[in-house]
Amino acid sequence: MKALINNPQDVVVEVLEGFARANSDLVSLYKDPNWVGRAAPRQGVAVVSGGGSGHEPLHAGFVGDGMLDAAVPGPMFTSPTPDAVLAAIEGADNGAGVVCIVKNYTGDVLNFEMAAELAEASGHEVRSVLVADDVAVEDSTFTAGRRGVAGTLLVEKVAGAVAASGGSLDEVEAAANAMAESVRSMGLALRGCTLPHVGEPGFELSDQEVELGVGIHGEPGRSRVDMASADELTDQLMDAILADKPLDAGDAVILLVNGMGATPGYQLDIVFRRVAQRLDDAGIVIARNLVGNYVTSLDMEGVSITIAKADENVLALWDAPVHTPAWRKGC
Amino acid sequence: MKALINNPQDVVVEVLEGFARANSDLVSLYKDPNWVGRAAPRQGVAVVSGGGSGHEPLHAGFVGDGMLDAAVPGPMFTSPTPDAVLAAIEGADNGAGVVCIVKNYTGDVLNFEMAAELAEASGHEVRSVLVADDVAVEDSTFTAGRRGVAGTLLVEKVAGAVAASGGSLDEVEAAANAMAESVRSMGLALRGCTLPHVGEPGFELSDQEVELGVGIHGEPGRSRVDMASADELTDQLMDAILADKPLDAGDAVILLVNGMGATPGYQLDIVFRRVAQRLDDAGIVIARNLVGNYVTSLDMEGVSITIAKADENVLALWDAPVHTPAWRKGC
Amino acid sequence: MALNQEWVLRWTELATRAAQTHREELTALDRAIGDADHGENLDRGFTAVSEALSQTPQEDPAQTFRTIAMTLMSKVGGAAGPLLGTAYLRLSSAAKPAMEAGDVAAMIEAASAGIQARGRATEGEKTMVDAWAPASRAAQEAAQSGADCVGVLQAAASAAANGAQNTLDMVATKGRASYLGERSAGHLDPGAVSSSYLLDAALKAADKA
Amino acid sequence: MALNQEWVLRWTELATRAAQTHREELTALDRAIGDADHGENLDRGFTAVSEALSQTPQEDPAQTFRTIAMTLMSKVGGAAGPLLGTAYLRLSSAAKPAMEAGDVAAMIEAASAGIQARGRATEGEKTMVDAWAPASRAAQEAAQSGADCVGVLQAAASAAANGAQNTLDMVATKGRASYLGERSAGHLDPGAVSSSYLLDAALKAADKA
Ligand SMILES: Nc1ncnc2c1ncn2[C@@H]1O[C@H](COP(=O)(O)OP(=O)(O)O)[C@@H](O)[C@H]1O
Ligand SMILES: Nc1ncnc2c1ncn2[C@@H]1O[C@H](COP(=O)(O)OP(=O)(O)O)[C@@H](O)[C@H]1O
Ligand SMILES: [Mg+2]
Ligand SMILES: [Mg+2]
Ligand SMILES: [Mg+2]
Ligand SMILES: [Mg+2]
Repeated sequence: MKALINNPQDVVVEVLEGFARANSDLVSLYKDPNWVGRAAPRQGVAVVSGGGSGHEPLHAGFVGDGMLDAAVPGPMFTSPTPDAVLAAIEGADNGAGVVCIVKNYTGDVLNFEMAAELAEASGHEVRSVLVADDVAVEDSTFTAGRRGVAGTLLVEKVAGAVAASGGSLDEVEAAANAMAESVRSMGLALRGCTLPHVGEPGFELSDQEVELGVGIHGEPGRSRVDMASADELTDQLMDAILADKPLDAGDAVILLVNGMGATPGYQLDIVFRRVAQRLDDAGIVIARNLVGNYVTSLDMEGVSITIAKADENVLALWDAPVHTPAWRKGC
Repeated sequence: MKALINNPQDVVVEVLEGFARANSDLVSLYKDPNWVGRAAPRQGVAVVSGGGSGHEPLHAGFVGDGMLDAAVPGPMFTSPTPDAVLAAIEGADNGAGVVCIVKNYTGDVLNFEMAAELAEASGHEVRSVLVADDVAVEDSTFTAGRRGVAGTLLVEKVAGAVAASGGSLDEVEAAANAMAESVRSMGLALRGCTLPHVGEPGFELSDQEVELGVGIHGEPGRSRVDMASADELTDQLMDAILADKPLDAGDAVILLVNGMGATPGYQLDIVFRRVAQRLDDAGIVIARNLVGNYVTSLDMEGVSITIAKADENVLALWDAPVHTPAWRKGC
Repeated sequence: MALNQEWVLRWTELATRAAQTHREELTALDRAIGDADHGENLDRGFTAVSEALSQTPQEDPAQTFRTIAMTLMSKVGGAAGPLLGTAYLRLSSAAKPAMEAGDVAAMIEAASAGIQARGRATEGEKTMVDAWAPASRAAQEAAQSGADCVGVLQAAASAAANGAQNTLDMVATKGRASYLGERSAGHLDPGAVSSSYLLDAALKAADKA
Repeated sequence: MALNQEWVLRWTELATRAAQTHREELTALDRAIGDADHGENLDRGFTAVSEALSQTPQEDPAQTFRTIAMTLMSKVGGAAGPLLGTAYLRLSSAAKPAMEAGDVAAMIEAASAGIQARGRATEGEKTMVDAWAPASRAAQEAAQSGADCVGVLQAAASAAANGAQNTLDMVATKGRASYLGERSAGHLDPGAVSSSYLLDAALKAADKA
């Protein structure tokens, strides 16, 4: 593995130090346990998220006005422990309660749940919203359920927007839940990712292979398919997403074309072009879109597509100002 | 070469189509010859830039309020021809004149110069500003001079800010020239980049090698050095930059830690951390910074560091609102 | 003979030693159907528990179990951290300064129920519940049929070991292994195996008492 | 005998053919010290020139050279496009419907000066200037010593060919090759070589006239 790192064991802390320094106008880093809060605290319902590290800029990159009040970065690809989540909840809560946005992995779910119980025991009101948008995984009683992937960004955005507008705990929770219900994602990898302390990629792909339905932790995907053109690969993702959540002509959507960490922007534009063609053909309206490396898997090369149906209310939440290290608009 | 592309010959046009579609609120794409203008034209001095494609989001990603009025993307790594530059100049000029920002490569210089002459012949007032910030190349009478690399972003920002504030042609040109004078950059690659229509990387590096002082076209660099820790590699870049343009304790700088296209954000944060340590040690103040993949070389893995001394005036230009596909703040 | 604080400390010591001894084995089990960290997680957790206990003198079993719970939760991470943390929190609530056979059975029952509530898993889903649930039932039966503390723990430990073995052919429907579907069959569940070692440590600690 | 529009068209035809014939050779030269596209650039440019000339009938030499200039500028790209485009723009300005020996020498001089002005290169920097500048001098001398048009072109073409050969040992200080420093020595400059082919085409076109 070739990467701009120092001691592999120090990656998480050094990334946080660099990140916090570069964005000291927006965020403050707390250590032992690690969490990231806003440089300037605010009133109202707090939105907290977190999970294993390695998905940068998610989550800490979205701490700031209009989005998260705190993020809890765990070890690489490993859920943060309840004490860290608890510290973030306690730090972010200013009396109006906290909504935790949790990606659906057993470790994340359990650690956030424990933290919530501990927080409640000391007087914090905590709600949890699960994100499980990955259509690559069967949603059935035979699994721990779908994984939470890039759709998390959309859930964090709407929750943060409602909180920023002075929404109540119920309202923030409801908006986040509604987005979590409607959003769907699927991704693929051209190259697997390498955990710094492991040094070998989670899976190896030949030049002729693509991992379809890949997870954001270098988990193998739904199937291994032949390398094909950007348009053909994009079609495979779109087919799966649209089959899972049929959309009607005239529906408006928010679209995220997301790189997996080492995907050059020019390739994302090519994928976006094809997604737009597909949605145009189906009469589906791209009301808003975002193209970039937002929810990543270290140095994975690949792309995921996230689509959420959006009415006027949701679009207004999407358009609300946001000022965070990784995403800024309207201010 | 494994990439999300279709026919290699179509990459430039498909990237532009996807990009323009995703950012149709901000930019308009013109074809034959290709150039990108603002969706909503404006009054005042126009700022135009361009060069070979493959450096996305540079330049088209910076078309919008507070920055460029037009960008001219040539073929991959190949200067656009004068007719394309001329079309952009004619499209962007609204009577107040045009400042062209040109990276110092013979092809870019000559083609922009011809375009400027043609434009002047038909009544446009055109000024050209050369960017030559790459300290890896000797600046002497024995070469075509230093290359223009990531410092271009800073020149485009200040030029755009002066133009947006109603500055005259002289003022825009002067601000751009002042930044071009002061900015310095140097980069390195862990992995070379691959032109889609070539299919093989411009140079091959073993796991133990780093190309130091690399250009943004996959040109080999100043020297090939041993792979080392992020801190050590960062030090090599910092040493070269600070040797070329000594800074004094107390000086304020704008700092760009730039990924080469396929560099995961987490690694840029680690590099930023070390740059900050070095500048702290020297008593140099990081007044503003930017960390991300901004001036890229297709799928190159690596990083460049750009530093420009900045007084209050320059910081005010840096802080001025910008609203472009790849960079937005203050609005 | 009732069990007391001494037993709790000895149990913890033996559990720490077991986590160390079986570290590679548990990680290997997790490599097959998980993410290859269960042995490391447990070892890290119990090493931290030992330190915590040696640093702050513990008043009674309730406080001790609570300290263990908090330490495991903050050091183990992943799925196992909150699950075992919950189990120890429940042990803490159910513990008394002097614990009779019935108390011990009630404690195991509380721990098992805590794990099931936390993980929303039931028996047969190839998780640590498949060790704890039979252990809890066996402990209850033993206590009801008049066994002493050691007898209750004996019943629990051997039921847990059996339960862990029974996970071999199960198809996982909870936790990380569930993503493998049918391919998870043919492997022991690491959490069930480690749980049986925990209960075995409880027995050995009482045996010596 | 004066040269006229017919000569211009024949020159262009022969130049197009030369670009095609020497395509691989020029690209190979550019591979050694540049970016391996000079042959392709020229061939693409002159193919487009042929098309442009065949689509719109050209009135006179001045218009023809101007069309060639605009086409080369928009199709060749890189460094060579603007340089040759400028050369042809200067040819256009200097051209007359009927060109005597002195006119031809003046045209070559104008083209050479245009290239030097555009590229800010002087002789000895291992560029196409090293073909054009000696060609221009030789053409002037020939004209002054009373040579006819063919004689002037003869002098220019052979001086250009010599000049191109002389780039072999030069160290480049302009253009892409300058980044190589000393390593650029030992290779011919592709632009100087292609320029000598261009002037050779001018001669052959006049020879046939
Ligand atoms: N929902 C659940 N309920 C009960 N036990 C579970 C559940 N999910 C996972 N486990 C247990 O956790 C064990 C894995 O622990 P560990 O490897 O430490 O955590 P992780 O899976 O997060 O890496 C599994 O072997 C299983 O026994
Ligand atoms: N500044 C200059 N002045 C004159 N000729 C130049 C200059 N720079 C480059 N050239 C010529 O251009 C040739 C390269 O042309 P070409 O390969 O088509 O363009 P590029 O270098 O942009 O790929 C060189 O061989 C040299 O003769
Ligand atoms: Mg595990
Ligand atoms: Mg784990
Ligand atoms: Mg070339
Ligand atoms: Mg070229």
